[in-house]
Amino acid sequence: MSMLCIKNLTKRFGGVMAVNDVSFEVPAGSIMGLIGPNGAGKTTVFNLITGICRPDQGEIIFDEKSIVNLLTHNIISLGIARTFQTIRLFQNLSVLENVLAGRHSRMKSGSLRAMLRTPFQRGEEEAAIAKAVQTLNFVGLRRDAAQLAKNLSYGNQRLLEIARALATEPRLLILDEPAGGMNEQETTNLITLIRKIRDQRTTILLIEHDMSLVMRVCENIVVLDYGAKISEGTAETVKNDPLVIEAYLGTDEE
Amino acid sequence: MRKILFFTAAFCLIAATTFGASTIKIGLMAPLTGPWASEGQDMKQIVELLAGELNEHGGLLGKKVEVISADDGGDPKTAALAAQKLVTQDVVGAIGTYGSSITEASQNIYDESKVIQIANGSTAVRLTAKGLKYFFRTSPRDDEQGRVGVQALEKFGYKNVAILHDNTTYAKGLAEEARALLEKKNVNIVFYDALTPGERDYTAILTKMKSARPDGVFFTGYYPECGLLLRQKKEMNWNVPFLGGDANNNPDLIKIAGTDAAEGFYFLSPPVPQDLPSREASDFLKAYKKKYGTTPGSIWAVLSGDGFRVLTAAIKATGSTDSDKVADYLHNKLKNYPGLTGTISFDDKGDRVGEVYRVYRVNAKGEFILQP
Amino acid sequence: MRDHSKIIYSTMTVLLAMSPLFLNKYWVDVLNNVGLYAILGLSLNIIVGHAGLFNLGHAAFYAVGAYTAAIFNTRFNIPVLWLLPLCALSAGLFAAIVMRPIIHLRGDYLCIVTIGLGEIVRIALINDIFGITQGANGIFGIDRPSIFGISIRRPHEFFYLIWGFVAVSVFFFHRLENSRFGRALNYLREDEVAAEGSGINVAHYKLACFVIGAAWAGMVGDIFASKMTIISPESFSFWESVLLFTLILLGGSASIPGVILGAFLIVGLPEVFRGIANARMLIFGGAMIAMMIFRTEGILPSRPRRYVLPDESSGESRA
Amino acid sequence: MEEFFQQLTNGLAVGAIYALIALGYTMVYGVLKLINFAHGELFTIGSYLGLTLLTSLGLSDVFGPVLAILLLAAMVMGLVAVVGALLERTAYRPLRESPRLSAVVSALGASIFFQNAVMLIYGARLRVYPLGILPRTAVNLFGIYLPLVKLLILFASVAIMTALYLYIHKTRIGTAIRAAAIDQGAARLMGIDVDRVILIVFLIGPALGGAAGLMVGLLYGQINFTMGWVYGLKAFTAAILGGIGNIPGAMVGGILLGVIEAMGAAYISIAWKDAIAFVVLILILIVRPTGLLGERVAEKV
Repeated sequence: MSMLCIKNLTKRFGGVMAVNDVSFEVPAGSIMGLIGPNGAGKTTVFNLITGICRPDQGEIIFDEKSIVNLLTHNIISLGIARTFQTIRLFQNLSVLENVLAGRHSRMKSGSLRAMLRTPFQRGEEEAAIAKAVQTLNFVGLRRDAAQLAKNLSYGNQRLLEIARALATEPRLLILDEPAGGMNEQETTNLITLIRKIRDQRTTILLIEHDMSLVMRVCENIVVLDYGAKISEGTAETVKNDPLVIEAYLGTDEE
Repeated sequence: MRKILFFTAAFCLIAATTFGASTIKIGLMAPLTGPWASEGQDMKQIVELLAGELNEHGGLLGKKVEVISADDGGDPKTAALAAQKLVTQDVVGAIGTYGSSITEASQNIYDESKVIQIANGSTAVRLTAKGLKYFFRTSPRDDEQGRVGVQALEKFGYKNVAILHDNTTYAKGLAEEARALLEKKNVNIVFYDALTPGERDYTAILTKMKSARPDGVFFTGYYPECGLLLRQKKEMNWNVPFLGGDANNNPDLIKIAGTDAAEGFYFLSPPVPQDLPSREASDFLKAYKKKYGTTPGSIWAVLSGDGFRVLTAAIKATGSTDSDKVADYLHNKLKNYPGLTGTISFDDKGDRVGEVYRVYRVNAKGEFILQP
Repeated sequence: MRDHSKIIYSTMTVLLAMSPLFLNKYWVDVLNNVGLYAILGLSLNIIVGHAGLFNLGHAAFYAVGAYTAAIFNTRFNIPVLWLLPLCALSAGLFAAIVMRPIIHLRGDYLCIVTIGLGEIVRIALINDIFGITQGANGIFGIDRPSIFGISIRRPHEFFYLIWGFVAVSVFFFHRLENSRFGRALNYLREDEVAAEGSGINVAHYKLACFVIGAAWAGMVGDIFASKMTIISPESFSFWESVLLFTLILLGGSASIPGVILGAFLIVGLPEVFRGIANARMLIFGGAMIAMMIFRTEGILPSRPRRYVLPDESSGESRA
Repeated sequence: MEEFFQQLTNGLAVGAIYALIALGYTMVYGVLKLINFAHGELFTIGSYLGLTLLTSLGLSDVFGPVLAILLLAAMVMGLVAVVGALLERTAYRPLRESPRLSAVVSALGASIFFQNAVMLIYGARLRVYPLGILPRTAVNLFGIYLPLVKLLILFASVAIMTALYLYIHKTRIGTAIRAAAIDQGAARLMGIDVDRVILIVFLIGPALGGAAGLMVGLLYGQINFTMGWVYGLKAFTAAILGGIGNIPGAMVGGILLGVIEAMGAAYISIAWKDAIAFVVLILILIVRPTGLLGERVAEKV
C-alpha cells in the first residue's frame, strides 16, 4: 500500500514547466529519495505536496485521500510534515518553542481557555512540553532546549527543523536537503536518525544533493530533470540509468 | 518615569500652596499646538497683554493677576486634562476654549470644581443648554448666526442657494440651522455637502457646485478653505456670489484669495475691534500692535480677551474671588459692559445677550467693510 | 535578576495604587489617561507586538466600542458598565468582518489598509452614518459609570476603575501570551511560511488577534466614553493610532511591562514638557527618534518565556 | 459629459502632485523597505523654503518669471535634498540593522519633529505665497476650463517623472539603485556602494517632495505647517495603490488617486470623498495584494 501517490503532477511558473507530468508512489514505511540536478523541480514537488503552491494539473493522494485543494496547515494535521531547504526556524524563539510549534496542530486550547487557564489547558500544555522534550531528546538537542534557535550551529538547526516536523507526529515526513551544510560526522548521525524515524513507522521522502547519503539510506529513488521524471527505482537501477548519468554530467559538476 | 511624575506632582503641590496666596490666578485653556495652534497662540498673546496692562495699573484687589496657560491641543481628551490642571492650580476662572466639542469636554470639570469658565470660540447651542451655573461665553450662538445669515440671503433675493460646510461641529451646525430656516422660507437648496478641510484643490467641489446652478453660495467653514474656494472660483471664471460664516473674518482670507477674487465676498461676523468706535477697542488694538507688531488674527482670539476682561471686572466689582458671587454678578449685574467686541451682558444661561452679528463685504482694496 | 525585577514591579504597583492619596486631581487624571493608553496598548500589543502585524488603525476599533457605549447608553439608558460585553462584541465583530478579506495582505500593504480603515471609520462618524453618530458634534450626555450604586465621577474614583481594568488586562494578556495562542502569534511573526508549514492556521490567528485586540479596545472605548461623557470623531483620529503604535515600540514590543511603561512615556512626556508650551511636541518628536536609536528594542524589551521542563536528572529545569 | 472631462482634468492636476510626492515614498521604500513617514514634512519644508526664497531674494525682478521659477525650484530641491540626507544620517542610518518597526517609529518621530520645527520657525498661522508670480490665464477647450498654470504643473511633473524614470533605467547609478532595491546584500557583493545608493535616494526623493511643495505653494498660494500630514498620507496611499517600490507605480497610483477623488466627489459625495478613495484602495488590494504594478513576490521556499 502506498502512503503517498502522485499522479501526473504539473506546475508552470510563467512559461517555465517547473514540474511536468510527474507520477510516483511512496510506499508506506519506506525511505524514498527525490533527486535531480539543480532546478529540476524537486522543491516544487514538495511545495505542491504541502499545499504551499497549487498544481495546475494532477492528483496528490495521501492515505487514499486527495489533498490537492487543502491548505498547508490542514495537510500538516492530516499527518504530513516537512523541513525547509533554506532553514526556516523561528530564529528569535527558543529551541523548545520551535518544537512546540510542531505540537500546535495536535493541541486544542484556544484563546479563551488560555485566558481562563482551565485544567484542560494546563494539562495539555504540560503534555505538549513533555512531548517536545522527548522529541528533542530523540534528535539529541535536549541540552539546548532553552537556547534561542539562532544560536544553534548549522547542523543543529537542521536537526531542530526535523524535531519541529516530528513533533507534529507525521506519518509522512518530507525532508528537503536535510544534510545541507553538514559535515561527515553529522551526516552519518543524520542517517542513523532518519533510519530511527523510519523505524517508528514514519514514511520518509527526502531530497538530497549528497549522493552517498541518498544511496545509503533510500530504498527507492525518483530522478527529476527539467521538471520531468526521467528515472525511478532502487539506488542500483538509478545509478546505472544512462539518462540519469547524462542529466548529471550535462548540467551538474557532481 | 513615574519618579519624575511624582516628583513633578509633588513640586506642583508645594508650589501651589506656597505661592498661591499672593496672586489671583486666571486660567487660559487654548490650543497652543495642533491644528488650531494659530488661534490658541493669539489667545495667549491677547490674554497676557491684557493681564500685563491690568497689573501695571495696580492689579486686582491689590494682588497681581497671574495667567496660567494650559494647552488643549485642539483635542477633547487633552482639553479635559488641561482643565484638570487649571482646576488643581486653584484658578479663579478659566478662559477658553476654541471649538465647541473641545470646550464641552472640559465643562463638567470646571463646573464640578466651581470654577468659572468663559468660552470664546464655542458657538454650539447645546453648551449653555445644560444649566451649568459657572459657564459663560463671549461668542454668539450658531442659531443666532444662522438667523442673520438667512436674513442676508433673503435680502440678496436668492432663490436657489448652495450650502457648503466642512463637517466640523461648528460649520455643520451653522449649515444645518441655515438649511432648516431657508427651507421654511421656500428657498431651494440646490446643493448641500461638506468639503474636507486642509486640502488645497477644491476645483472638483466647485465644478460640481457650479453644475447645480445656485444664485448664491453660503459657505459656513473657515477662512483657509474659503480663500481657496474664492480664488479657484475666480480662476474658473464663475461669478457666483459667496456668503461666508463668521470663521472667515480673518485678514489672511484676502491674502489667500487675492483681492480681485475676494472682492464682493460677504461674510457674517461679530464686529471686529477695528470697526468699533469705542475707546477700549482702539486702545487694545494699539497696544496689541505695539507689543506684537500685527493685528490679532481672528475675532475668536479677541473674544478670549473679552472673557478675561469681564471676569476681572466681576472680581473687581464683587471684591471677591468666590465663584458664586462672581457668577451671580456676571449673570445678573453685569450690564452693557464695554467689551472689545461691543457691549457685553449675559443671560441666565450664560449666553451673551444682544445682536452680535453684522454683515461685512470685501471691497476692491480687500478691506472688510461693515454693511449697514 | 528575576527576583530583583519582581521587587521593582511590586514596589511600583504599590506606589501606583497609593498614588491617589498624595497626588492632586490633575496628576491622578494624567495617570487615568496613562491607564487607558496602557490597556489600549496591551490590546494592540497582541497584534503589533506578538503577531508582528502592522496596524496603524487601532483607533477604529476603539471608536466602535466607544460609540456603541454612547449610543446604547444615551438611547436606551443601559448603564455603561453593563455595556462592556456589548462593546467588546461590536468592536470584535467589526474587526472580524472588515479584516477578513484583507488579512492576507503583507506588511506595509496591511499598514495602509488599517490606516484607511481608521480614516473610513472616522469619516463615517463625522458624516453621521446611519443617523446614529451625530456627526462632528459627537454624542454627549453619556452617563458616568456606577458600581453598586456608587457613581464614579472624580478622577480619584476613576483611577481605581481604570487601573483595576489595567490589572485585569495584564492578568489575561499575560496568560494569553504564555499559551498555545500566544506562541502561534509569535511563530507567524517570525516566519509565516514556516508557521503554516508547522501546522498553524496563519490566516485564522491573524484574524483572531485582530478580533481580540479590537474587542479589548472596544471595552476601553466604553470606559473612555463614560469618563469623558462626550465623544466626538476627533478623539479617534489617525494620530491616536500612531500614538498607540508608538508607545508599544518605545516601551518594548511584546512586553507587558514595556507597554505600560510606553503608556507612561507617551502620556507623561508631553505633560512634563507642558512648561515649554509651544515646543513640547518638537521635543517629543526628537525624543522618539533618540529612544529608538538608543533602545532599538524598546526600553523594556520582551523576555523569552520560561518553561518548566521534566528532566530525568534534576526533576525540573528552566528553558 | 463636459462636467466629466472637467472633473477628469481637476483630478489629473491633483494627482500629478500626489504622484510627485509618492515617488519619494516609493524610492526610499524600494531601497530601504522603510516607509518614510517624515516625507510629507519634507514636502512642507519645500513649500516654506520656497516662500522664504521667493520673498527674500526677489528673483523674479532680476531674472523674469520663468527663469526665476526654475532657479527657485533648483534651490528648493537642493535644500530639501540636504534636509533629506541629514534625516537619513541621524534618524534612519543608526536603525538600519534594527527591526523594521523601530525605524517606522523613528520616522514618525521625525515627522512630529519637523512639523513642530516648521511651526516654531514660521509660526502657526498659515502663510501665503505672493500672488501674480504665475500667469492666471485659462484655456477654454470645448467648454472645459484648463488654467495654464495647472497645465504647466502637470507638464512639469510628468517631465520630472520621465527624467527620473530614464535616470533609474538608463544610467549606471540608476542600475545600482535598482540592484540595491532587489537585494542589498547581493548588491554589496557586486561591488555596489549601498550607502551611496541610499544617500542618492535620500537626495532625490526629498528633492521631488520639495519640488511638489513649491508647486503647491505657487499653484494654490496657501501653505501651513500641517499640510504635509494630509499630502503625505495621500501620497503614501498613492504609492501603495501603484505598488510600493515601483516607480511607474507611484506615478500611476498618484494620478489615479487624484482622479478617483475627483470622480468620487463629483458622482458620489464630497464629504465621503476620502473614504471612497480608501475603499477603492482596499478593493484594489483585495484583488491585487501588491498594488497595481507591484510585482507579485513569490517567496522562495
